[in-house]
Amino acid sequence: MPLDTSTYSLALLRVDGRRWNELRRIHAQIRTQAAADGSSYLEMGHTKVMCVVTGPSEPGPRRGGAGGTGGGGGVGAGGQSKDAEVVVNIVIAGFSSVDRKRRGRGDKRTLEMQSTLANTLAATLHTHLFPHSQINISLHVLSQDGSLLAALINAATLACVDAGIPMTDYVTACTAGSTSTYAANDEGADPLLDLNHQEEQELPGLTVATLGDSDKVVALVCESRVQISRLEGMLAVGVDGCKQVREILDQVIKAQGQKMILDGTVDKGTGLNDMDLD
Amino acid sequence: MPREAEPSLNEKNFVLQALQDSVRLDGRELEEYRPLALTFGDQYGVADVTLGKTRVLAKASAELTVPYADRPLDGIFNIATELSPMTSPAFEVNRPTETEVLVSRLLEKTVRRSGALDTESLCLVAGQKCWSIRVDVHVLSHDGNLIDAACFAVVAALRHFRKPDTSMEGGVLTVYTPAEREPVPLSWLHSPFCVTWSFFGEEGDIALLDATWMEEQVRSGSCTISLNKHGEICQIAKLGGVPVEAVSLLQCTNIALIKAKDLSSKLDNWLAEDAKRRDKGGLLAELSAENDRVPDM
Amino acid sequence: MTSSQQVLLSPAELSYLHSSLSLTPPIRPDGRSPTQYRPLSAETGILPGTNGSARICFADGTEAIVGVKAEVEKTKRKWDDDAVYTENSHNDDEEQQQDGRGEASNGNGNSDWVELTVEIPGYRDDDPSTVFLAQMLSEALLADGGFIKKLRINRRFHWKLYLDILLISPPLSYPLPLLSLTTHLALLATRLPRLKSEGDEDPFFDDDWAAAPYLYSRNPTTKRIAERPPVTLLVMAVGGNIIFDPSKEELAVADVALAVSIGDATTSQRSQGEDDRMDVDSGNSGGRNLKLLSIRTVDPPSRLTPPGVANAANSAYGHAQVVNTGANQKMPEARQTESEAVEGVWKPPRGGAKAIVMGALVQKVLVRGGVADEVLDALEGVDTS
Amino acid sequence: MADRRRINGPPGSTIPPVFEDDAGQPEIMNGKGRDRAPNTIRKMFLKTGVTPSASGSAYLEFEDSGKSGVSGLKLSCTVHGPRSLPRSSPFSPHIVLSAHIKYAPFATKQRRGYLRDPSERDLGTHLETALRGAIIADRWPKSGVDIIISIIEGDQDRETSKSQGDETWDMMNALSGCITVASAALADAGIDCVDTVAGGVAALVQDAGEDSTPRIVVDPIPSDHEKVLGACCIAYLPTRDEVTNLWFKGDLPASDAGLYTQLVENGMQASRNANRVLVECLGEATS
Repeated sequence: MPLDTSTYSLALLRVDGRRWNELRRIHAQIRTQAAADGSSYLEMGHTKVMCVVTGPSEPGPRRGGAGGTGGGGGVGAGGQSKDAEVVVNIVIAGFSSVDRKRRGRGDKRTLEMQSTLANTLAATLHTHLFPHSQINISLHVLSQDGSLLAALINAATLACVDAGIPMTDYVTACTAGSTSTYAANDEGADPLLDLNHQEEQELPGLTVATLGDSDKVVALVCESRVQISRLEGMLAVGVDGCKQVREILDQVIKAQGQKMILDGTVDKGTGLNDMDLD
Repeated sequence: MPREAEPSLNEKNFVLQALQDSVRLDGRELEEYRPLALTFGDQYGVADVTLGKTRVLAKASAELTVPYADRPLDGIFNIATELSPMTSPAFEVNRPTETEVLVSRLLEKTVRRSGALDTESLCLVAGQKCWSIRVDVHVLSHDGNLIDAACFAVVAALRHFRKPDTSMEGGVLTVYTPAEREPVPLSWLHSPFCVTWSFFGEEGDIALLDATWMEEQVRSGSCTISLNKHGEICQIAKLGGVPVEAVSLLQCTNIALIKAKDLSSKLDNWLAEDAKRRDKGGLLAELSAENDRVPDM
Repeated sequence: MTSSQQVLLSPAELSYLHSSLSLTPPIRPDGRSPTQYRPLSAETGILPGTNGSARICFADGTEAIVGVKAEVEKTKRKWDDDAVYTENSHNDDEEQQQDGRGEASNGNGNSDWVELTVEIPGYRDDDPSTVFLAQMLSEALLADGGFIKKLRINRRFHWKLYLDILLISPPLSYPLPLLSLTTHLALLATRLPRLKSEGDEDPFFDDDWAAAPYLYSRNPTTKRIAERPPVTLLVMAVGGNIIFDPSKEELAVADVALAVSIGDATTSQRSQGEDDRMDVDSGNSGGRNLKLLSIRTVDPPSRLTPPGVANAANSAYGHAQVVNTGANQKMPEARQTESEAVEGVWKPPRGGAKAIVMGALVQKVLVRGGVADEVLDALEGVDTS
Repeated sequence: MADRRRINGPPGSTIPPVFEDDAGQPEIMNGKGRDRAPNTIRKMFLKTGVTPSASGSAYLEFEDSGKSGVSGLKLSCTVHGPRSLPRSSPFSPHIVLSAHIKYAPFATKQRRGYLRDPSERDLGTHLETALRGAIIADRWPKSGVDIIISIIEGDQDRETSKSQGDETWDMMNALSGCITVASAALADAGIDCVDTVAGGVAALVQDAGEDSTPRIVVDPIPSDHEKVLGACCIAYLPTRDEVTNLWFKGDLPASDAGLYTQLVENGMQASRNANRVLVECLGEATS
């Protein structure tokens, strides 16, 4: 079913009623899971993911080998390395999409996402502080509606913060697209922020992940055909979107921290003095 | 699982320090490719690509099958990548390593998803008969920049490939042998090429093209951009790694376009040369010779 | 890796745990009574994109999510029926007969109407332990012949039910009880669109989700669920004690562990047959009429624990094995029997379990007003509408 | 992952051969297919040392019932080990047992693939549980043993239509055979066990319609009976009087506890019978 973009130029509203530079509702929680070292739950529109971080811990026995999801997306040399190994495991639930589609353990798209996440996080986490250890990040996709990779990156960032793993800065991600398909080579195409599933299917788009407040791009994934001239616009919108996401995630973390201090879960120690408590 | 030997600390530092001064071990400029060579096999659809010491062989083949139930009007197009232990002891048979998965995903996105091959043209009888085109990529020698070489080989093999001609008469499908009818080329829409940037240093401020295996082992990030000569991006993959300024990524894309155009014209030349070579003494030549004789009679 | 990952407990710790669990009454590390389940919090209907879903968090932090999705699928005709239907010339008698036969074999040939997958983080989906869990859970569902019958739409179509069971947390304990309870709730919350077509025509459904009936129908007046999906309980024996819902550490000293699946044989079920046998029980009301659906022996990790060394045999302790050295080489048997006798030295269990012990375990699960009843009662308290 | 290494059959489904009904068919429908007494198992043939290259091996065959098109159960088991674990695996104070059960592609009516499917993996887990109780595992630290069983013929009746024979019940028979044959092969390999473990199956069957009283039979052939209400497979150590693996499936009312106990008793009886053959066979091999 082709996406009807004809009305966009008239009202400048997208299928779900957003403007070009509007994010969908982002709802996030951290510390959702008592048994894990770090955990998070993130919704970007109807895309819902959960993340559980275990570690840094002693690397367990190698299960499954490199091919399986068990050890998928490992970065670093595990036990022998002087950096911690980041192992990412993504489970896309069968019920997450409208039509049930089962992804086997050898699904290359999932493996690629695992590898992307592992590499993205390994560049940001201070893995050199935990030699000979392993950081296990397992992500569950409960519902998909576009921008999956971006949601996974954001959820993983939150969970890593919750787990207290030192990192350079937030890695935040979002998607950007461009109105009208690649076939129509019109110059007036507008960039769009945060694509939903329908837009992702029909319009060219990219996922961009940036580090903190900077313009530095950690990951950039574009899987559709697009004119080179439109890249700049899309990238600019994407990077800007990442900054908005960072603000939201930052608030989530701070709110949780405040709550923990008020609840008395943690003492308002010396390190926490500079935190705003009002 | 056997592991590839890592370069020593000294080697790493040496390479990195040289790169700080924009010097590469093999004396190339940062944005210079190693010598690229392409040979076609005797058969149609075999392309052997050498890029420096990296060598990739791609072979395209076609067979008749039943289309997938959910896509009755499309033919089947697959790219199979195999990194055998011949290439490196780190690769094991039938156990895809991460490299293999990433290479095959990149090829898939670059060639298949970008619609380089018109899969609808492969369908013969809707829902019943279609061509299944399969490209097998074999890496014969791995000295870095596997992706660019493999992508070039796949595109070359597919553009060189000829599938048997068919005809449809009154519901009867006939497939002709090469002797009966000259095989026909695939319906090819555009030729995408991969250009891989490697980034070095903590800040990722040194960027170079066509990294060797040694350079790949010390790099801190990479970005593969696929483009065709019309200036269309087919795919960008910077899967993590060192953070790079957005502006320099845009610059990289622009330079990649120049390289892709360069690769594209090289491939066009080679294909034209091969076609010329095959014409001599081929079926067409025979036909034309007969034509020549006609006036004499 | 068989039933849970390796437990990192020393032989001394194992021995201590074993003896404290063997006391009467047993002392469990987390202070529960032997029949007590871990406290849990549950919710259903968390995923709007599914036909039914549930999430359960156990107090030890383990968490699972189950989503149920249903699709309409064409029923594969059996070869003999096919021959008749394609001819389309059969008279009613024949049809009647075919129907009867089709119904009778319903419970058999249609086990592929349900597809159940289990995802345990860190384990491949073809890992033996994952496969074992999935098979165990689907076995219990399928053993209850009534379940498959619910999926029938008409003679040509049926529902294909996909159950995706996700363990969210790392597998801290053997996840079987958690997954089973979550699946139970998800199935209770599952609704299928209301059928609007009639007979054997291509089915079409009511778009109104509010009108969709539950897979496990409710009594319209009392809102009570007449029939319930099966539940699998994990129960183990240590010494003379029977312990329910063991934690990973407790399982590591188990003599025998069983997974027992039970169903709730209800009034509706009873009316369909087997009246004579059931009538005896219906006299004493209260409690449920449970039925036994499946039992599997769970390989307890205790067999893989490292053995302790008795002081007498420990050369480092000063008791040089003067007596034993010679004998040990020739007769390893001697050393084995010797170490068996020492108290307080952990020795992994060897051999199997007496059939009486297993019988007692099963009996304890099935006893009227026992743990199974309690669990089912507790699950009934969860709002699944 | 698709099986890329072998040439598999053509895509699309194939229909298993269906033969004309013969005289045997009505008998089955009447539920009088079973001609043995309820408490006797089929005759079986067991031989150890059939594969010279393996540390231990055994072959087991169940007598087929003489009806045409009905195959018996034929199993071949090889044991490799005890041998040292691969260097990458962690220390183990016990022998590491791994059991592989694979149906030959032609063993059942429905063709099996070359890769193990979940039901075969599940059987492997059951077998591991059954054997782990029998092996004296701490005699062999830091070593591993692989038990590989091929089911050459899967004990299925080719004449019944696909819908009638329920594979889930067949798996119980297959498992009991696997346990017996693996036990013989382990003994042949000289791996210390507390006792020989043998498998036995008992089932609660209904022969004459819905209302008939169910009876318990051992070593059932599902196609002989109209309906199987429940069955259990038991791995039993006779001298220790212990059960190492119990697998029950069915639909039994909990109120009738006797039924369950009887099933288990019968299963143990079947296992004792099988064990006699096992012991005799091992005795022959050593003499």
